[in-house]
Amino acid sequence: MIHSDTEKLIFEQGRAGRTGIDVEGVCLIELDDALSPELRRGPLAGFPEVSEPEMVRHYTRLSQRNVGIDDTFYPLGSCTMKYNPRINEAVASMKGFTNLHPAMPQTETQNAFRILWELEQMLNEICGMDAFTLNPVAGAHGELTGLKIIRAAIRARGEKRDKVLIPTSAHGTNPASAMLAGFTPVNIEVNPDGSVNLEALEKALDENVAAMMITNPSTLGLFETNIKKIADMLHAKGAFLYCDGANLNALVGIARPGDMGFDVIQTNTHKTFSTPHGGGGPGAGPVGVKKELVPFLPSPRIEKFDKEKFGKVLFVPVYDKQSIGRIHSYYGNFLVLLRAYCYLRTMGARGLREVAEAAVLNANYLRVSLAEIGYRVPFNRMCMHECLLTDENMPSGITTLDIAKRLIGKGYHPMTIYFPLTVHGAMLIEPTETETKETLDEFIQAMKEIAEEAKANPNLLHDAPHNTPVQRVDDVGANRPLNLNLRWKQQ
Amino acid sequence: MIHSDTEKLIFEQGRAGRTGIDVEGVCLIELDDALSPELRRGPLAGFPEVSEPEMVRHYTRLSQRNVGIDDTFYPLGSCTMKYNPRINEAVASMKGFTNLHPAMPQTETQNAFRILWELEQMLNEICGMDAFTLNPVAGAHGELTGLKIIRAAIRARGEKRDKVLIPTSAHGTNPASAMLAGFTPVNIEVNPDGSVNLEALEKALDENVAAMMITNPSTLGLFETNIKKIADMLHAKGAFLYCDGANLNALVGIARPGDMGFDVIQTNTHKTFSTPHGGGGPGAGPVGVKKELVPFLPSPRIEKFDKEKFGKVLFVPVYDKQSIGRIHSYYGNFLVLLRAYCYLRTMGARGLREVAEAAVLNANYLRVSLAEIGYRVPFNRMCMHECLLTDENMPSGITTLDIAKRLIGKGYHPMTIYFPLTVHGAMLIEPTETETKETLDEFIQAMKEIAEEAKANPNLLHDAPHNTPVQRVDDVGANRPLNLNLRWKQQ
Amino acid sequence: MRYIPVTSADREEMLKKIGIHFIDQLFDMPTDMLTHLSKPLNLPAPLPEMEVMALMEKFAKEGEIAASKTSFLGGGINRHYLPATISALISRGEFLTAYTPYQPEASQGTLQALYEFQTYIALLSGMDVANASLYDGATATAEAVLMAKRINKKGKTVYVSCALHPHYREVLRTYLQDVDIPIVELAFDAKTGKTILAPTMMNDALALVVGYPNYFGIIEDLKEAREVATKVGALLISVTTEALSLAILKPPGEFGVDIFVGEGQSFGLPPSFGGPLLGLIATKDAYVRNLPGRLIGRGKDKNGKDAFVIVIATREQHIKREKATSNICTNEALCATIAGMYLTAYGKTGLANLAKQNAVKAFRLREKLAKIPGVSIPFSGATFNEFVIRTKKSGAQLLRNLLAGRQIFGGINLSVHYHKNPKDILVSVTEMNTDEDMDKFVHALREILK
Amino acid sequence: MRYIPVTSADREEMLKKIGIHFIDQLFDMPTDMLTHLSKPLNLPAPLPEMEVMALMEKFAKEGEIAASKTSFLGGGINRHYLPATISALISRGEFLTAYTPYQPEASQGTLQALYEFQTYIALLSGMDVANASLYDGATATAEAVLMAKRINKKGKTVYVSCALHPHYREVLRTYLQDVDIPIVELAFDAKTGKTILAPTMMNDALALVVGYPNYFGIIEDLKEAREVATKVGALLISVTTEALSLAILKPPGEFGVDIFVGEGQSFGLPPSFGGPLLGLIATKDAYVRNLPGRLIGRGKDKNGKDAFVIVIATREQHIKREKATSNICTNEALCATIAGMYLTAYGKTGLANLAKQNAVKAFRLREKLAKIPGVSIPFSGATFNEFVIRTKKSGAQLLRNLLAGRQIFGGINLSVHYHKNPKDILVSVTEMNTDEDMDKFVHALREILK
Ligand SMILES: Cc1ncc(COP(=O)(O)O)c(C=O)c1O
Ligand SMILES: Cc1ncc(COP(=O)(O)O)c(C=O)c1O
Repeated sequence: MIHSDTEKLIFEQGRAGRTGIDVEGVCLIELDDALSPELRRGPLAGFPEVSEPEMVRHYTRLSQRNVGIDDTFYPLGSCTMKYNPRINEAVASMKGFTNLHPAMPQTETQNAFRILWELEQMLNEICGMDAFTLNPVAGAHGELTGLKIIRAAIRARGEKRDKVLIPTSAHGTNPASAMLAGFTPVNIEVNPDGSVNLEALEKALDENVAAMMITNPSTLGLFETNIKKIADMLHAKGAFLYCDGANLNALVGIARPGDMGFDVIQTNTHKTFSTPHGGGGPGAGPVGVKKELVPFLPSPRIEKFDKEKFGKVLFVPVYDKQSIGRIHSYYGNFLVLLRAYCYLRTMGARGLREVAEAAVLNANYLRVSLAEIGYRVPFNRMCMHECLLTDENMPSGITTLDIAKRLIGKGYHPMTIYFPLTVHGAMLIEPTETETKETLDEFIQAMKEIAEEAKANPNLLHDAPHNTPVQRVDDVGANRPLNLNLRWKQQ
Repeated sequence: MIHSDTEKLIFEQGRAGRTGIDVEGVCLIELDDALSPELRRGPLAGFPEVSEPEMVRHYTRLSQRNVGIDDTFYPLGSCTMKYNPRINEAVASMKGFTNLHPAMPQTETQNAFRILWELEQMLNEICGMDAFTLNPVAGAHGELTGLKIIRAAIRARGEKRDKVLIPTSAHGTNPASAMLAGFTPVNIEVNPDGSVNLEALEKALDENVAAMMITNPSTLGLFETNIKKIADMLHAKGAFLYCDGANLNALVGIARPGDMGFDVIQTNTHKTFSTPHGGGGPGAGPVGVKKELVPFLPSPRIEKFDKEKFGKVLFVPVYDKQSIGRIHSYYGNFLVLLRAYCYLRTMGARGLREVAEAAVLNANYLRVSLAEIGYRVPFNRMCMHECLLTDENMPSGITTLDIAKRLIGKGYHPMTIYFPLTVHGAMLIEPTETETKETLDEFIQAMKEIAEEAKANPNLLHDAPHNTPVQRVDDVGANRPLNLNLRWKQQ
Repeated sequence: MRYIPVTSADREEMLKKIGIHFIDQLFDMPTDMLTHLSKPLNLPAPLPEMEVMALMEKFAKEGEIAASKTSFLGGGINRHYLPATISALISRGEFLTAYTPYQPEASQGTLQALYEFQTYIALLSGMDVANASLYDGATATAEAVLMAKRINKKGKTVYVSCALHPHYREVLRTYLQDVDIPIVELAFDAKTGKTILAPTMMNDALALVVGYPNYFGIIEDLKEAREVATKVGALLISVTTEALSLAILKPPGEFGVDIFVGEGQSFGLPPSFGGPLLGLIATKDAYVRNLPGRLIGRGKDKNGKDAFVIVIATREQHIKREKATSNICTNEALCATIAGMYLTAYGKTGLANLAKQNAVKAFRLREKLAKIPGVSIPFSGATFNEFVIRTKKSGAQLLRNLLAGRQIFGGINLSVHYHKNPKDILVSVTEMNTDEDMDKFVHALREILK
Repeated sequence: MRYIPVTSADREEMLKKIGIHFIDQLFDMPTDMLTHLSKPLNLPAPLPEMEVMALMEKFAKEGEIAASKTSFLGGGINRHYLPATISALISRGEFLTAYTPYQPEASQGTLQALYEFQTYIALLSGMDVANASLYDGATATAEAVLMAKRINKKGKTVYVSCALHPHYREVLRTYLQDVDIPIVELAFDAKTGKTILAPTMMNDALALVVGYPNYFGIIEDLKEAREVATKVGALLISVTTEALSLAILKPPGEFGVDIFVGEGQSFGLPPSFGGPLLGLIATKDAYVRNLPGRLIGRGKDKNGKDAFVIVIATREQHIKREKATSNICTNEALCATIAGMYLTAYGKTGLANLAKQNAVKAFRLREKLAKIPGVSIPFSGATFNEFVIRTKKSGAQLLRNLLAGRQIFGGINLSVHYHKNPKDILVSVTEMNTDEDMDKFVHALREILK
């Protein structure tokens, strides 16, 4: 509903003397004994003093200034904004999971280990890999982990390769992760359709190459047709092939990266496996590897010890000597992994296949329909789970940004814009499998209206959105050094 | 956020073949054995076929077309729209309560009975009564129960009184309940300030009067100063004094209806005791009585049997021979009562007193402030938990309805309007204790703007609200017999 | 206090504005009534949230243990699975913390949800129109009889099946006690478990009330009931305590029932120790103005856009006062919204399949139990998901045995309300009962009766 | 499938529009890769929701039992009460199902919540500016060292307190393994439990990393650390694993710490078997462009109205790629939002009181335990809500005894990471521990050590 159009910062609300959740004070003399005054700080200056009703209203109103998948179509490319099942949320809030402390003796938390172990087996099967670590907590974290594993394997071989090849169309996390892992990222030119340019690869490929990172389907939403050839080329040189599995939704139940020659893959549970995106996280980025790389997986890993030997099945976290070591405080984002587990138990093999089929069907339906109404679809072939448009056919002055902002005004969350960087004015649209044809048709209609408005009334687009809590935000201004305001400060 | 401006009926959504929550089909031959085809219906014609994402989006969007206390000030008079604590919701969703079946043997549900019993004791203390039944599920249900109790008591005396006196300012449920209980309601004129006209009462009071129902504080938000005198007058004639306790929020911890001479009271948990209003229910309407009336309370009641006699404390539902009988399928709205119980355990005596103090403080602050900016406050005395305005000072043509609708446009839920019926153009404003002074000040400011708009731009009010999912609704039109549309029908 | 934002500074400023000095001056009432200073309330000391939570978790333990046992309890409170979507959606503050949608522009969400609920109930019951909820099935039955009285001015006595839920009959008795509508209870047939309809005895009938299915789980013959009611000039009221049965049985409307009432708890409400529940009522178009309670209509806003709004409020107490069709005001709106969500979540095929599964499971268990020596099925009438078994032991004893050693709630002891049938137990089977549950029950019963 | 709305009719219509006949034609890839037909995945059969729920409830039982035991476990995962408001608010779909707020006009809720979070962390840590979250305390520590390297081009080696959380040191080792930043661990003083700072040995220092409090619960001397760091030209990084301590201890910023990092799990996240957690990082204004991760700024919309928006994204991978300050993209935004809610729910006095209560409770238990024959407090340094006890038994044995007979999780066995201290146990006391819990612990320990 309609609210006064700004919601004050919580620091500008409340009044001295108001209290939220009640905590009894302590005896000051005892406190001085417990913790000497010279170690203690003064009052929490700047902290708000609000009652519980104020707190609830504040966050309710903030939420109302947001959109999510729950309330609208959110075709953010490369992000797989699929429906987040509520049973997974219910399970992830069960006290028997949330209250597990990682320092409890292993005998007390066998079921938690079992769930992790079973999830690993399922991911192995889905991706065609030999083992998974569940510890990385995001896709990029998984990339780093995967590259560290490759580095360890190369080190174990006694080699010293320090280049990682990355197509220019790759997601920014790829080169950033390569740097973080101590590699030198080398850009590999792509063909206009985003596929790896084999000649460029040929040229760059030498004994110093540790690995190549490939997103498949690519960030342009197209399958990398030459993937096996690329794998062979790399393997022939003793390099590894890394799969950025952010786009796995196009493949689940249909094809397996492991079968294509990939040696390492990171998956994004918050994309493929329906865990919520939470306004930017938490996620999870399990990493799968082929046999050769298993010893280097991060610690701890969960192993299953069999009945025969131990009288009963036992799940135990183990620490391998060759492991790259720990990459997270504990076992990764357990509650996120728990949701992914529920999802896979719900879907089964057939359900996953339906996911990929419907995701790709929806994307191609949009591709053809949007091309029909005049948007430029640069590649005239089947796309995978997402389709790419550009603003090239738009009247001059109308940009991808205008289209995105106008979509907001029409009640949608826009697609991903200006990514991949290799395509000028890119609009990457990923509908996912959980949207109805009716929704797609309405969206096509909205895009059609926008195309018409672009001609008839371009300012409507430049000014968009109009009916949001705030209108077009001036991010250039916000970034000017003198304007930079990263926190509230007490006056 | 902003959405396409209508949300289709669920019956207009979906498509044949979509499924929601999955249930396996059955073997038809076995089904025929289990239930003969001639007893069975055909398919559920008209039922929607939607997937889970569609269902979630539909109800999310519907919710976004509503306002509640959580998102805005909701000063609906006579309704005590106070903050609904979330801990109470958490408790009311504990499986150990929600999964209790009322047919479980009593030994298995002792804690549920204990909670009900303890709640009864607390209500006795708060209201100054001797016993309570928790079985009524709403205020009006409580009224009916209270009147039935009075009837039973009168019957037990061997008398046959059939009149119930009701001030004209009473809530509509009072005369309706009196009718339902088999009484003849008799209107008693009130003074302009809503207080009972003692002469009118004197005149109406005879041996045929079973009871008088009084709302105290009255529906005009004023304390019935003569209450003890009225009680004496009634008692002298052998009649009972019934308290409509809907306005108890003004009194908790400050004064007790039982001490004022009331023989029966119904309370509204969804008002005074913070249980949520749920878009119109469920509530609970516990009824308290003085000793003389205890035997007539509805069945079952929860009794505590003591350790001494039974080895351990035992709570048992009992059925009194003189009881008016059952008024609800089981024990009333248990989960609502549970919330009220948590609230009382949270507040304690001092907290309740603060409730009344703050509720009355807020109401008087609004009364004085709104009078200052030109609204007519018909009674120049302290009000209780709510204050009453009228539209008399408004420019001609501007009505209470216009003001209410304009408030909606300004992001508020309006006050109660045109109630009580005895005051022309009434606006009954109940801020409750859980609102901040800042909110009240903003509301006063909004009312001030409205008063100015009423002069400068009356159409702004007539047309209001402007920014809601639907604008001024034509309820006259909707009620025309030919338009009457009470359900969706398949075309 | 965390729920009350008034600080002492606020208080000072506000008192000043009001023109007084002390809080007590606010209370414009005889001072002898201001008992808070002399006699502060004697209540348990306030607890911080953490302690309330701990206390309530402790209290809830008992119920968790009880609820973890194998259960065949039904009898008007039905055990069904609650889809996880519902609690996520219904807890949204915009639904939870709103009140009666008197202001349609600010309440389209509640209004549309209730309009959809009315539609669902009309579709399920086969009636023309349903209201937006009553308190529960029992009070809905009483309201239906009062409604029948408004319609059928000639009729006098209400004839109520003795096989109707005993609590419903008790509530009906309470409601009718002082309003001059005599109740006559109709016996049931000891062989079939169906109500005995004897039109010759019923010529002063105002209305005829039968369960569908009745308390024994038996599917009453509404065709016959309709014929008899018509013959004696009575309105026919059917009462459904297990709303899921509507998804599989011929709808009451198909038989020409005049008023359908029921308990909607099966649609998304947990057993909740018996409340909140959800009273259903539906009727023919002709009787719509006699309906008690709230009705939501689909109309237009000033721009001609579809809008939902409360209609024919001229039946309601806040307009018609003593002439209203009922005194109901606060009803079970949130429960009705939940029911709408539940029915949407299951949808056309899901709900039908669920009902079928219930019927088949109950049938299987009934067959298995019937084979146990010492167990018989006393009534031959068809059933949905509840049925009566008769054993050689007293019902009370048998249930104690099942619970004590085997952690099974075997059903409801019918002898509490039907003294002549001391060995009868009402067994309910839903989708919540696994095959193992049923085998356990069969096994236990076989042992106990050995 | 209930999550996939595509019906066969939908499929036909869409295939037609696309201009193909079969679903498989969609998959524009070498057919030998389409393994779904030849080798369908071997996964457990799909379960209906009701069965998933039943399965997970069964799995959760074990954890419920464990969690119902008396616990003194801490060590970086802290047990605190979660206000009931939080789960109600954070589960709102608008927060839960949104993603990175790249489109500010559609994301003001997430953006403002994160801006408030940044402010809270800045206020608590006493630093100028905080980011919008990192993965966890351990990776935040590693990111801080990498950040220090960007700032302090001259320094070479990072000196890390051996009393820093062992897992954090392990993660740091993993992160730094291939990036040419040697790690030297600094020993701790066996008497005080504080890190031994020997500036003479540290002249190649890039940064100095100490816990505050450290893993033994000891409050390190940040004043001294600052002096030493300044002397050797190193940046000072302080690491707080129990964020609640910030509400009572002098803030790191007051000591001139350059980079504050920490674990924010205490602010509204349950232990969750160790994740999701909440990495905190804050620094001085001068270093803001070296921060890893997301930053939300307060700017204006085109009408000059306040608006929140992601700023200095030029540090981030999606703009700067290999030159980014970090590879982080998806972070812990929802956890940061929760932390904001938690800090708001407690507020200025509530949070301070909570921290005080923790300190006092821990102090009381420490005093009581110290009196038990056979128990000593090995470190003299001041503590907040965690402390080490040393007994005459091996830590492992003692913890086993406490758990087996008495259902107590007595703490963390330090010998796993500190082999030289095989009899040390790390005990954590929070508001969740009642006086009875503590008495039970004291009593049990007395008995075991008898
Ligand atoms: C193609 C691709 N790779 C990697 C990532 C990084 O994943 P995360 O955000 O989970 O770190 C993303 C995220 O959007 C992505 O789209
Ligand atoms: C004064 C008064 N009395 C009685 C009632 C009826 O209570 P309920 O709606 O709970 O039936 C109300 C409800 O608004 C009321 O305001």
